[in-house]
Amino acid sequence: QETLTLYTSQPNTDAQQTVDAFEKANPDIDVEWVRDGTTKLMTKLRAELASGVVKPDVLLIADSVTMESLAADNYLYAYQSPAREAYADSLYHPEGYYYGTKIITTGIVRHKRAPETPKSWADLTKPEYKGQLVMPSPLYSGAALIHLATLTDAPELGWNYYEQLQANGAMAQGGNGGVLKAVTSGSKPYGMIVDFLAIREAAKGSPIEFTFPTEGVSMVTEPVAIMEGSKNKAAAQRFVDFLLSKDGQALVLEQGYLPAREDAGVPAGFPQRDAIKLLPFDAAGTLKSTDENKSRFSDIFGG
Amino acid sequence: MALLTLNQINKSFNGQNAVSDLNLSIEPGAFVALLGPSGCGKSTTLRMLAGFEKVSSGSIFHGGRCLSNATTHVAPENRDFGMVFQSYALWPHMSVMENIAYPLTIKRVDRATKQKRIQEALAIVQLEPYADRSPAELSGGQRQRVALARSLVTEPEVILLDEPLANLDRHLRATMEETFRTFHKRTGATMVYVTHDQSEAMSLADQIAVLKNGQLIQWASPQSLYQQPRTAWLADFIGRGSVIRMQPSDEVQPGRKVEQSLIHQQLVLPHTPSQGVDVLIRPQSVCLHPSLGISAKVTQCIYRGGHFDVELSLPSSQTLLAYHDTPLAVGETLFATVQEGWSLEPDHD
Amino acid sequence: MALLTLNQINKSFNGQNAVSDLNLSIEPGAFVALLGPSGCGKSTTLRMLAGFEKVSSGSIFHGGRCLSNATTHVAPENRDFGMVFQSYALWPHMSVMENIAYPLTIKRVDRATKQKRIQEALAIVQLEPYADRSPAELSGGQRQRVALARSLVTEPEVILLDEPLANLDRHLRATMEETFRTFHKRTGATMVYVTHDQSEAMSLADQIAVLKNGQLIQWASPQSLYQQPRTAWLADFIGRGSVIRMQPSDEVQPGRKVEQSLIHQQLVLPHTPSQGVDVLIRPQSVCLHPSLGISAKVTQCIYRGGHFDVELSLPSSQTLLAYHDTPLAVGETLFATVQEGWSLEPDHD
Amino acid sequence: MLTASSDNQLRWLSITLFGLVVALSLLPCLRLLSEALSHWDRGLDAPLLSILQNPRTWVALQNSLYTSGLGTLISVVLGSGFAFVLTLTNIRYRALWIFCFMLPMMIPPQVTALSWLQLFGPASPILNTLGIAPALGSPQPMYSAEGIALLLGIQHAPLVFLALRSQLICLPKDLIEAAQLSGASQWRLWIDMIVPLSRNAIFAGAAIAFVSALGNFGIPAMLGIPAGYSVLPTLIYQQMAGFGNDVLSEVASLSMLIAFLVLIGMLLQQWIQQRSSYSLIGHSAQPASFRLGKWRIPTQILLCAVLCLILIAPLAALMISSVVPALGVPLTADTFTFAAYNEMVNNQGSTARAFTNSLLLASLAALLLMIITLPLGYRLMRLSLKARAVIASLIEVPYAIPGIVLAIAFILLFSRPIPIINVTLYGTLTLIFLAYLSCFLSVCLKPVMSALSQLDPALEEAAQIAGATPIQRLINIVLPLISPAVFAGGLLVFLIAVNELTVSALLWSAGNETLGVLIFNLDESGDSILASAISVLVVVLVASLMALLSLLAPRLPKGVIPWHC
Ligand SMILES: Nc1ncnc2c1ncn2[C@@H]1O[C@H](COP(=O)(O)OP(=O)(O)OP(=O)(O)O)[C@@H](O)[C@H]1O
Ligand SMILES: Nc1ncnc2c1ncn2[C@@H]1O[C@H](COP(=O)(O)OP(=O)(O)OP(=O)(O)O)[C@@H](O)[C@H]1O
Ligand SMILES: [Mg+2]
Ligand SMILES: [Mg+2]
Repeated sequence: QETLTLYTSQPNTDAQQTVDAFEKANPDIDVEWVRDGTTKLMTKLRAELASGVVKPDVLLIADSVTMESLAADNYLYAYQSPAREAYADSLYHPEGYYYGTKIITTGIVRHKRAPETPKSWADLTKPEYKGQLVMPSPLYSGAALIHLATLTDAPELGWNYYEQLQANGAMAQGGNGGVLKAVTSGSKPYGMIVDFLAIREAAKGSPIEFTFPTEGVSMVTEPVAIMEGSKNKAAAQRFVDFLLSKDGQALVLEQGYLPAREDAGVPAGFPQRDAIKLLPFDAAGTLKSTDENKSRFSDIFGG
Repeated sequence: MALLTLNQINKSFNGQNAVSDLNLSIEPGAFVALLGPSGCGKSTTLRMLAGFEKVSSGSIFHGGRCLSNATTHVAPENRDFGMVFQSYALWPHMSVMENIAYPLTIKRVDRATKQKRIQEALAIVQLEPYADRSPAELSGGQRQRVALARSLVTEPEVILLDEPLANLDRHLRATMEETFRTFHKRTGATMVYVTHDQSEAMSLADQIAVLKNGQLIQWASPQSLYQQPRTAWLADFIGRGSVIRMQPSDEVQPGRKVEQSLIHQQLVLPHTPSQGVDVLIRPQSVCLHPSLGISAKVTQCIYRGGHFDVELSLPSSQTLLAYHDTPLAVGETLFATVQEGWSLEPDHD
Repeated sequence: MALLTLNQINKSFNGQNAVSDLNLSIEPGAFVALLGPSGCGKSTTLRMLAGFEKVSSGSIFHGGRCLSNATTHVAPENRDFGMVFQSYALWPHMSVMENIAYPLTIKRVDRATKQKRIQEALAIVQLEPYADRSPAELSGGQRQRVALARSLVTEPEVILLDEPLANLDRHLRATMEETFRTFHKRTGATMVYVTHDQSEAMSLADQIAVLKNGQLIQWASPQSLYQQPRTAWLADFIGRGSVIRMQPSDEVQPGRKVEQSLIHQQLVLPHTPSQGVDVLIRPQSVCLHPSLGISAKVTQCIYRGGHFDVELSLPSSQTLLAYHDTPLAVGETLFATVQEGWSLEPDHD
Repeated sequence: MLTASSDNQLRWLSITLFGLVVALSLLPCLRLLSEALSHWDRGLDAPLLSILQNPRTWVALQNSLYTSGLGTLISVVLGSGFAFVLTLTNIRYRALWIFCFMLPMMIPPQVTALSWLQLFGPASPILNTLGIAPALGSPQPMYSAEGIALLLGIQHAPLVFLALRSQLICLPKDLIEAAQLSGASQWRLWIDMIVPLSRNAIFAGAAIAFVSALGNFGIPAMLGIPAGYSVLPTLIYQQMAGFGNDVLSEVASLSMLIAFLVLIGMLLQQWIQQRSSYSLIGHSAQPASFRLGKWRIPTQILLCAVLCLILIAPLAALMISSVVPALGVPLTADTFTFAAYNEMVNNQGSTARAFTNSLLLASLAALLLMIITLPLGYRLMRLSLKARAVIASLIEVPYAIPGIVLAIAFILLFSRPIPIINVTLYGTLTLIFLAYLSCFLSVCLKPVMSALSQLDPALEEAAQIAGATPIQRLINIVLPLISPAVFAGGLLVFLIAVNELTVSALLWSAGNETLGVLIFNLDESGDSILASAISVLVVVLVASLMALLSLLAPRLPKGVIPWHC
C-alpha cells in the first residue's frame, strides 16, 4: 500500500469526496490529506521547506499565481500529463508544472430583497450602491488579489474602477465566507464573491442570487501540482491524471463547480459555458506585480 | 457624649455561645476594661460594639440611638468609633505614615492639621523614624504601636482597644498607659479596653467587666474587684491569694468582710470544715512574724523579682500565700497573722 | 545536645543595623530569655537562629556544626529546631488538629504515637474542644496556644519562642510557664525565649540576655540582673526603683554594692552632686517608718492591685520609690531607711 | 545527609523547570529571531529592515497598542467589576452568575461580533420590529478601532475575572474592617483598600488581557479589515497572504516586534509591581464580605443586562443559525431543522475526533500546566527581582505572538526528527500539545505568581521549621493556600485551548484536527451552519463539563471551583 500526501485548500467535504473517488479508482494508494485556506497552507509549506522537509507529494490549491511562485523557486516537478490535450492552453503551465482542474469565477451576488439588480461591474459604482457593497480584501485573500489584478488589467475597468468603488463606500471583508454571511444576513445587500459559494447556498434556499457581470469575470483554476521533492512521483502522477480524467472532472461537476475540461458540461445554476466571459489573466505577470498591487490597494482602501 | 448600653446581648457562632446575656452600661467618658481569660468573649463583645458582628439577640444603644438589635444594624463606618485590632490589621500597601493618615483623609481633615496630628501620633508611639517604612518591615511591637496611633489620631468619641499593649515591653507599656490616661483626660472619649492582664486593667480602668465563658462575672471598680471579688475563680483571676474554708455564720457569709479574730479562730483548729464558706485572703493581709500569730510552716519560697512568694502550711492543713522580702528556708516554722478576709460566693460552672 | 554559640553577629536591613556585634553562648539544655524593648532585635536574633535570616556578618555554631556564617547557611528545615512565631503563622487551610499534627507527619511519626502526642499537646494548651476548628474561628489567645502546641509537639532539641504568651491571661500564662518548665526538665531541650516582659523572663530563664537597639547590654542570671544591673537604663527596664546620684569614692564605684550608711549620708545632704555615680535603690530596700530614718514627703501614691506605689521627695530633692500596703496621703511627711544600693555604669547611647 | 538530599531536590527541581521553560518558551522565540535576522547579507533589503522601514508597520503597531490598551481597560473594568461583585458581596445566585461569566470565552469572538452586527444592523429582528433599524448599508460603528477594543475587552474579561477572584477570596476581613471603622464609605473602601490590596491580581489579569489582545487575530480581522484598520496580527496575515518567498522572515520580524512590545510591557509591569510589593500578614482572618442592601436588585439587573449582551445574544444567534437550512433563511416553524446537527453527528469521523482531540489536548495542557506552574512560580519567587522579571517576561512572549507564528516556529523546529532520540513529532498531536504548553504557560503562571507574591512568608517558614523539605512545603502548605489561583490558571488554559484555532491550524494533520480547526474550516468553506452547530455543541459540552466539576468541589479546598460557593 502506497501513501500519497495531499495539501489542498478545497472545502472539507469536497476534499473528502475527491480523495474517496481517487482511492476507489486506485485501491493500492492511500491518500493522507491536509486541508486549510491557501494562505495558511502555503505558510505551512514554506515553513516546512525552510527546514528542509517536503511533506506533501501533491498540491491542490486555489490559484495559479501561487503555483507560479513555487515553480519559480524550483519547488515543483514538471510532469507532462497525457490528459492535457483536452484542456485549453491557458489552463496549464506549458512545462507541466501545474494543471488547472476547475474554473472558479468571481462575480456579483445580491440579496433577493435588494432594490437593484446589478448586471455589470460598472453598475457597482453607481450612487444606488453607495455603501451597499462588500468584497473580499486582496490584502488577505489570494483569490481576491487575482481578481484585483484581472480587473485592473482590463482596459475598461483599471485602477480607476477600484478608486470609484472606494468612493462609493465599498467595504472589504477578510474572505469570501465573510462576504457570503454579510449578504445572506442582509447587512450588505451586494457583494463580490466566487460563483460556487453563492450558487450552492442559493440552491439550499438562501435568499441570494449570483450574476456573471457582462464585462467578464476573473477566474482561479484550482491547479494541481507535484512537489519536486516528492518521494512518490508515480502515485502523484496518477493523482494528477485522475483529476484531469473524465471521471475526475465529472466529480468536479457533481460538486457544483465549473470543470476545467471543456467537454464536461456545466453544473446546475450556471449559465452555458460560452455565456461566461473570462477576462484574460497572466499568472506570471500577476506574480511580479503582487506587491505593487497590494500597496496600491491599501493606499486606496487603507489597512 | 452618650451612654453606651448593652442589653441582654447574646452572640453565638455555629450554635455555640461566645457571649451570653451580657448587660453593661458604660458611662460617657468612662474608661472601661473587659477582662477575662483567653477565649472568654472579649474580642467578640468589642466587635459587636464596633458593628462587625451582629448580635444574635439583645440590643446595643449609644445614647438614644440603637446601634444593633434583632432588626437594626448601624454599619461600622457610621458609628464613628476608633479601634485597635488584636491582629493590628495594618494595611500592607500603605506606609506607617499613610496608615495613620488614612482615617484623617477620610474625615477630610485639612492638610496642616493632618500633618500635625500625624506627627503627634507618631511621637506618642515613639515611631517618628519609622514613618516611611512598610508594616512588613516592622517588629511585632512596632506594628502594634502603629495600630494604636491609627486609632487615636481622629480622636473619636468611643475608642475600642483589643489588647493594644500585648506585645510591648513593660516600659513602653507604662508610657502607653500614661498616654491613654492623658488622652482620655484630654478628649473625654469613652474607652473600652480589652485585656487579659489584670494589672493593666486595674491601673487603667474606672470600671472593669470580668468575663468568663461569655458570661459577666462581675462589673465593678478595680479596688472592689480586688478586695471584694464575687467568686473564688474571680479572686484567683484578679490577684494572688489563698482561699480558706470557714464555718458559715452570721458574720461569715458571701459578700461580707471577715474579721481577723474569726479567721484566726478558724485557722488554729486542727481540721477544715468539709462544707462551708470560702474566704479569700490576699497575701498583703498576711504578716509574718518570728513569734506572733498562728504557727505556720514554709513549704515553698520562690523569688519574684523584688520579693519572695512564701507558701505556708497551717495547722488546719490549709495553705496560705504570703509575701516576704528575704528568702525563707523551706521547712522553717514561723508565725503569721491574717488582717482580714472576704467571703466568696460558690462558683457555678 | 550541643552548645549554641553566636559570634559577633551583625544583621542589617537596608543598611540599618537591627543587631550589632552580638556574642552569646547558650549552654545545651539552658533556658535562655532574650529580653528588650520593642524593636530591639529580639525577633531578628531568633530568626537568625532559626535560619530565616542570613547573618550579615559573624557566625552561629551548634556544637561543632556551623549553622550560619558569611559563606554557609544551613536551611531552617535542616536545623531541627522548633519555633513559635510572633504572628503565630497558623496554616489557615488546616484545622487546629492538623496544624499540630503536621510536624509529626513530616517526621513520619507512626500513627499511634502521633495521636498520643497530639492529644497531649492539645491538653497542655487546653484546647481539646477546639481540635476541629479552623484557625479563623479562634480567639487571639487560642491561636497563640495552637502555635505553641505545634512547636512543642515534636520535642525538638532547640526550641525558639517568640513572645509565645503575649496574648494570654495571667492565669493561663502561669500554667504555660509551668508547662515550659516541666517540658524543659523532661526533654532537656535548649529553649530560647523572646519576651518583652521582664517578670516572665525572670521567672522562666536561667540566663537572660538584655538587648537594646540591637546591642547586648547584659547577659546574666535573673537575680543578678535585678540586683546588679549594669546600667541605669537596664535597672529601670528590669524592675522598678529609683536612681540617686552619689559622690564617687572607693566604695561607691560602678559595679559595687553600696552600704546603707553611705546612702543615708548622701541623702540627708541638702544638695545632689552635679556629677557623680548613679546608685540604684530598689523599692524593696526602702522601708517606711513613722519616726525612724531620713525624713521624706509623699508626692504620689498609686494603687497597684495589692500594694501602693509611694513616691517620696527627699531633703536632697532626689526622689525615692517605695511600696506600702496602705494608702498614704500626698503631702504627708514620714521617715525612710534605705537598706542597700547598687552603683551603675553610665549609659552610652 | 538530610542537607544534601533536600538541596538536591531543590537543584533538581530548578534545573528541570528552567530547562522546561527554555524548551517551551525560549526555543521557539529564538528560532523566530534567527528567522527574522536571516538574509542580513541583503543590507537594507533584509526582511527585518524592510519591515521596519515600511510605514504601515508603524501604523499597525500604533493601532495594536491602541486597541489592546483600550481593550485591556475594558476587560479590567468588566472583569474586576464582576469579580468584586461576585466574590465580595452577598449577591444572590452567585454560583450561577460566575458560571455564566465563564462561558463567553467559549464563544468564538467572530460569532459575538456578528451577532452584534446583526443585532444592531439593518437586518436586526429586534430593531426592525421596533422600526428603528438603520437603513440598509448604513455605516456600522462596530467597524472601528473602538469596536475592536470593545470586543477584545469582552472576550478577555473572564481572564481578569478569574485572576482577580482567586485573590479576592483570601482578602483578610480585618483590613477592610479597620477601614470601615475609620469611616470609609463603601466607595472609598474599594478605591483605598480593595483595589490596592488586590492590585497584584489586577495587574496580572490586565497583563494576560493585554497580551491576549495584542496577539488576537480574529476580532481585528472581523472588524478591522472592513474599516481598513490594520493591527500587527492582521498585518502578519497580510504578509502571509502574498506570494513572496520572504514570507517567513517578514512574519517572524513582525512577531519579534510584538515580542519586543510584550517584553517592554511586562518589564514595566513587573517594575511597577515590585516597587510596591507587599505580602499579607497572618491570613488567619475570615474573608471579607459586603452587604449590597438596597443595591442588590439593581446590581442583579445590571449583571443580567451585561450577560445578555455578551452571552445570551451571541449564543442565541449561534443557536438560530444552526437550525436553519441555509444562511439568511429566516427561522420559522417551517424552516426549523436539525439537519446540521444530524450531519455533524452522522459525519462522526472528524467531529468525534475533533471533540476527543480538543478535549484531550485542553485538559491535559491545563492539568500539566497546573502542575508545572506551581513549582515554577515558587522557584521564580525565590530569584532576584531582576531575574524574575526577565524570565516572567520571556514566558509571556509565546502567548503574545499570534498563534500562527508560534506554529511556524514549531514547524521550523520540529518538522525534522529530533536529533539524538530520532523521533519525529511533526504531524502528531504531541506537537500541538507542546505548542499549547508553550503558548499557555504564561496564562497559567500569572494568577499563580500573583497569589504567591501575597502569601505571608511566615506560613511557609512555620513549615520549614517543622522540617518540611521544599517539595513537602510546596505540596502541603503553598499548594492548598494558592490552589484557587492554580485552578483558575488551569481553567483559563482549558477554556482558551478547547476552542484554540490558530496554533493548531498549521500543526494539524489528518486525524489530528481540533475543534477550532474543524469549525474554522467549515466556516471558511461556506458551511457556516455546520460550524454554528458544532459551536453550540462545544458550548453545551464545556458547560456540562464545568457543571460536572462542581461535583468534585466538596473534596477540593475552598474557592477552587470558582462557581461553587
Ligand atoms: N524585614 C525588615 N526590613 C527592615 N527592617 C526590619 C525588618 N524586620 C525588622 N526590622 C527592623 O529591625 C529592628 C528589630 O526588629 P525585631 O523584629 O527583631 O524587633 P523585636 O525585638 O522582635 O521587637 P518586638 O518586641 O516589637 O517584636 C526593628 O527596628 C525593625 O523595624
Ligand atoms: N468566627 C468565629 N467562628 C467560630 N467561633 C468563634 C469565632 N470567633 C470567635 N469564636 C469563638 O468564640 C469564643 C470567644 O472568642 P473571642 O475572640 O471573643 O475571645 P477573646 O476573649 O477575645 O480571647 P483572646 O483573649 O484569646 O483573644 C472563643 O471560644 C472563640 O473560639
Ligand atoms: Mg481576643
Ligand atoms: Mg518581635
